[in-house]
Amino acid sequence: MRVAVVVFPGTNCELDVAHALRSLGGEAELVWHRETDLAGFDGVVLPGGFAHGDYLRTGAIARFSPVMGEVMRMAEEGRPVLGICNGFQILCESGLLPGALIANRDLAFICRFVELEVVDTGTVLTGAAEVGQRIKIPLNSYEGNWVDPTQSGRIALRYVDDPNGSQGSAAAVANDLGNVVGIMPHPERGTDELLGSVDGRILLEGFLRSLVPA
Amino acid sequence: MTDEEYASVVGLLGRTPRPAELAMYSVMWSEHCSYKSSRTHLGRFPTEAPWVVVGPGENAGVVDLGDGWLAALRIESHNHPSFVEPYQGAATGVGGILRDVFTMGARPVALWDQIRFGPLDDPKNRYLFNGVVAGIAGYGNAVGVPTVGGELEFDDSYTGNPLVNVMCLGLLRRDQLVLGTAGDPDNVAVLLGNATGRDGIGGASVLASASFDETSSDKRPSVQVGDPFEEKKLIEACLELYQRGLVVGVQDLGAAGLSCATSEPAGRAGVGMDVDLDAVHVRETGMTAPELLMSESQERMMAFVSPNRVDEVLAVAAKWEIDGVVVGTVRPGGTLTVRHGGEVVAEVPAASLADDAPRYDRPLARPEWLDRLWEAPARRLEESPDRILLRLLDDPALGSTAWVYEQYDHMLFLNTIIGPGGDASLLRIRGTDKALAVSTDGNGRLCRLDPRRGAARLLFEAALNVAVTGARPLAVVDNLNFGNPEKPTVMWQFRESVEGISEACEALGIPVVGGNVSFYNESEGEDIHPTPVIGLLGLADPVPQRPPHLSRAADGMEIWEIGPMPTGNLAGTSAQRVIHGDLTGRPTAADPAMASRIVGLAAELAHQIPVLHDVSDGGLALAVAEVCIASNVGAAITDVATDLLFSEDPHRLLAVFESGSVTLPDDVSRLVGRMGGETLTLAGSEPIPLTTLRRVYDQAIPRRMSN
Amino acid sequence: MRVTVEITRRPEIADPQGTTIERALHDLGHDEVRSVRVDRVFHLEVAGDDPETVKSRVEEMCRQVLANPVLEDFTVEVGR
Amino acid sequence: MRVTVEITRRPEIADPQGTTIERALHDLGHDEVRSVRVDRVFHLEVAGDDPETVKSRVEEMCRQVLANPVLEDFTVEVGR
Ligand SMILES: Nc1ncnc2c1ncn2[C@@H]1O[C@H](COP(=O)(O)OP(=O)(O)O)[C@@H](O)[C@H]1O
Ligand SMILES: [Mg+2]
Repeated sequence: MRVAVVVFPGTNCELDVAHALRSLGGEAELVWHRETDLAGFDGVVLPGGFAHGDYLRTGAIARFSPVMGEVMRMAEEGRPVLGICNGFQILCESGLLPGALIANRDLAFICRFVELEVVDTGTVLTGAAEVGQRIKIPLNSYEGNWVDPTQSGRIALRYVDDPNGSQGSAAAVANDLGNVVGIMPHPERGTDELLGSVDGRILLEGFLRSLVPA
Repeated sequence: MTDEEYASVVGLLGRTPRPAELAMYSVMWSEHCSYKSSRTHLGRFPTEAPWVVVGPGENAGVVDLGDGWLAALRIESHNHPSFVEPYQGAATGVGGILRDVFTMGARPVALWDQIRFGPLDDPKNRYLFNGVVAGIAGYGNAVGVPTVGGELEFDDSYTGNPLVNVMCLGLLRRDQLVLGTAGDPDNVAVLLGNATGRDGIGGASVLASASFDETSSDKRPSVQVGDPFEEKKLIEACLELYQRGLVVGVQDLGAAGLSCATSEPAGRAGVGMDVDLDAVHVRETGMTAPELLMSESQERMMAFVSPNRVDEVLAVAAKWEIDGVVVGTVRPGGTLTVRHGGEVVAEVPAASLADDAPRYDRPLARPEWLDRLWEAPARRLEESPDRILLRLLDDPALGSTAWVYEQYDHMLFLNTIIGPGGDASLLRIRGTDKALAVSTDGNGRLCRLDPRRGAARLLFEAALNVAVTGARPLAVVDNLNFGNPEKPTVMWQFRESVEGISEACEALGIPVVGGNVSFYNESEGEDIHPTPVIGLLGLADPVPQRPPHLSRAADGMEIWEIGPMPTGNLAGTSAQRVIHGDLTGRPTAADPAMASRIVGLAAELAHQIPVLHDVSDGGLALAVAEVCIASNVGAAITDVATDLLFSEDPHRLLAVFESGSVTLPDDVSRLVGRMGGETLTLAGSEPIPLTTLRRVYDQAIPRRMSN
Repeated sequence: MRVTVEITRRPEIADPQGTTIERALHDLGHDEVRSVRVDRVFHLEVAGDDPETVKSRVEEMCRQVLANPVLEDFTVEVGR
Repeated sequence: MRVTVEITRRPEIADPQGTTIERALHDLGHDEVRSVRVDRVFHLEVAGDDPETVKSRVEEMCRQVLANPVLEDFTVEVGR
């Protein structure tokens, strides 16, 4: 079961995500954004960071990277596609997820633990969790404020105490199929007791479990 | 440049310098680049220890951590640029300190910011504070290096001249160490990163080397804009170059830009260099040779490469989507020859730009106003302890700093065991059972009252901060922020501070491995408080299973004070500042022998005790309050005289643990109270509800910034 | 040719920046300010001699990347 | 009154964002793009009946908050 962790110029959470997935028994490989063939990967993660410096709009330039063609293909094939933070923004820009992410309500970067509530377990990220379950993991973003004029988004996780103005307090959003998910907080930062929480494991284990051989 | 300095350039060259040559000497011989006023004194620092791999003089200090790991550390100031433009000034300060560290072959793993402003009731100070924090966040977060701690102080003396210092820590494998050397003849100089523009022409020399009022807007160089995205690509490209052993040496382009990045590596290697300015990729047209040589455009690095590896180096640059151009060739002999438009515009002894820089032994004089301060001992505290504590908790320098550090990514890389909000930051080194602890400390008011005692106490406090995480002190970097060195009283403060730091380092047996000096911090002729800032690195080996943390106190646990009995001397304390608004008296001196003993004791206790917290700003009372707030448990402190509750006398710790679970040496420990309940009661005064404590503490900064 | 592109946020989309600036202006006593909207402007230098072609090319860039259709509309002006 | 404020970054000040967007447009095949600069526009609704007074008030706002005098210049147009 192999997971591609995509690295755009400016991405910075790739090592953390790969480390967390491996610590949970997953097989994760870093893939440079110019890669045009993800054959042999069963799922893909777009990690957090500042792809292309977040210039123009967060995710706006990254979505044109050569690798995104393959990400689209995997999404259409129903394979697990996860975007974390900046990855979530890229998935919205590329149209794989509804809506867009704009600046936090208070126009300040927010880095702290937040509490989430599981709303929908029918996604590749929340499959191992239970509806109503509380999950505490770090948020780390300036543009974490999700807006969806079409009201078509499927909310998988919501903030218990909305920190950034996100529509419906959404912290994680999925497509109709549930195989493409974007999450603003960082599950990989919640996988080690020594660092304050292991709640993120529930999410990443769910993601790994949802992988089916290519 | 003074007339004498000009004369010695003429002497050196045996002729009148060309414009480009004059430009190079003027920036390289500026205070900022040449340390001409401070060098004589910096020699005092102890710099040697078996674990020192690279001491002061290189871009960053490097120490050995064992297991093949090295740590690179450095601290830098960006005070004047941050006053001109707080966001970009702070942002480019972060960019600069990162380059100093990854120039050594290290991956930057953490940042700390030490920032000082005038009081927040002045909108201009709020604007500067806000802009600086946003700039550090904007650059640090985007470049992908966590800011895991720092330090914050407010005082009138910083109103016209805020202090913005940034420290960076990097990790590298022993075989990846790279130095700023040009290596052997025929090596090729490759300029990597940003295009060169007219940014900050003479910025370092003009801004950081003259009294600020002199540098009126017209004299100020154009503001430099940071590009964290370019820097991120530059970091990854350089790390790949090191991994693949493609470079002989690397030098970052900071102050003095190309002048420094060519002459210093050549000087260090005792070689010369041919440099072709026409090859430099530029952002603006029509740049003159002096402009190209002095430009401080950000996010640029110079790599020295053996001729047969050049193509591979350029390929790595291309992969990471940054520009790389060959701009020079190393030559035998010591001559640095610069060409522009095909013509030779400079031909100078490379080493002379650094080595022959002037050195001043400036006159010193102890300020006579010190007598007046010392003769007026600090007033006693009359108010009741609960009221005093609430006023301290409401102080922006003593209350929660979450408003600052929640704007910083302080968790990236999954190493932050203890982040901002505690004493020292604690970062694990993955794949080992070691962890690195860092505390940064400064205290301008203490150092104004007694620069030698004050500076020594900073160091001991930092040592205690790292010890409570289970780490032992390893090395120090210092950032010396002072006023106008042409004033004998300022130079005296400087010498005294260096003395204090040196004495404390000797007592703890740790070296200074790097630092930075910032002079001319003054406004309207008023110098800032002498403000040495130190960053102390400690190594926890092994890291405690469960390191002590403010949040681990529980109902029923005993509260002990460890260390010498404090005196009632409130000189230079937070209580004196907040309650009386005074700055008088003479601070209590540190006791080096006691300091080492308590530091050693703390490092051991850290493996057994749930809460171990250094007693510093705000004294015992504030230390207990911080534990109550973090652990959400009340406490009662037995009868301690008010002045002792708020004393900041050195070498003291707060320890909280289950009764009988630990035995402490009784000559330096006493039971002072017990955790429990929903309130904090200080020496029988009015109990303070936890909710009140937390509200006041949490709002100290937000309530001021929101108006 | 000089081309000016203005990207405007759809009225129905929240504008934290505009709101914050409006508040800041009121705090400073500029109560006469009724509303604030912040837009992005791109000044492009584009090669080409037929304004119409240039305009349609730039409009294509807007649809493709410069604007986010979910949030924003755009206007393109050639030669300003 | 409708007031339009355009904030332009001084030409000598680096514009990393503009440079990055330019690069992206080239990657997308828009080679005709020679340069890109990114600026901000504020659309204000301001109460008042004398355009001159409104203009000078808004210019004051620019110096205070809307523009960063160290990096940017501004132009104010009333009723556009
Ligand atoms: N400017 C800042 N940036 C980030 N963290 C800060 C800053 N100022 C203070 N902190 C954090 O707040 C905590 C308290 O700071 P300080 O009072 O300097 O601690 P100490 O007194 O133990 O040295 C520390 O953990 C420090 O890292
Ligand atoms: Mg301290």
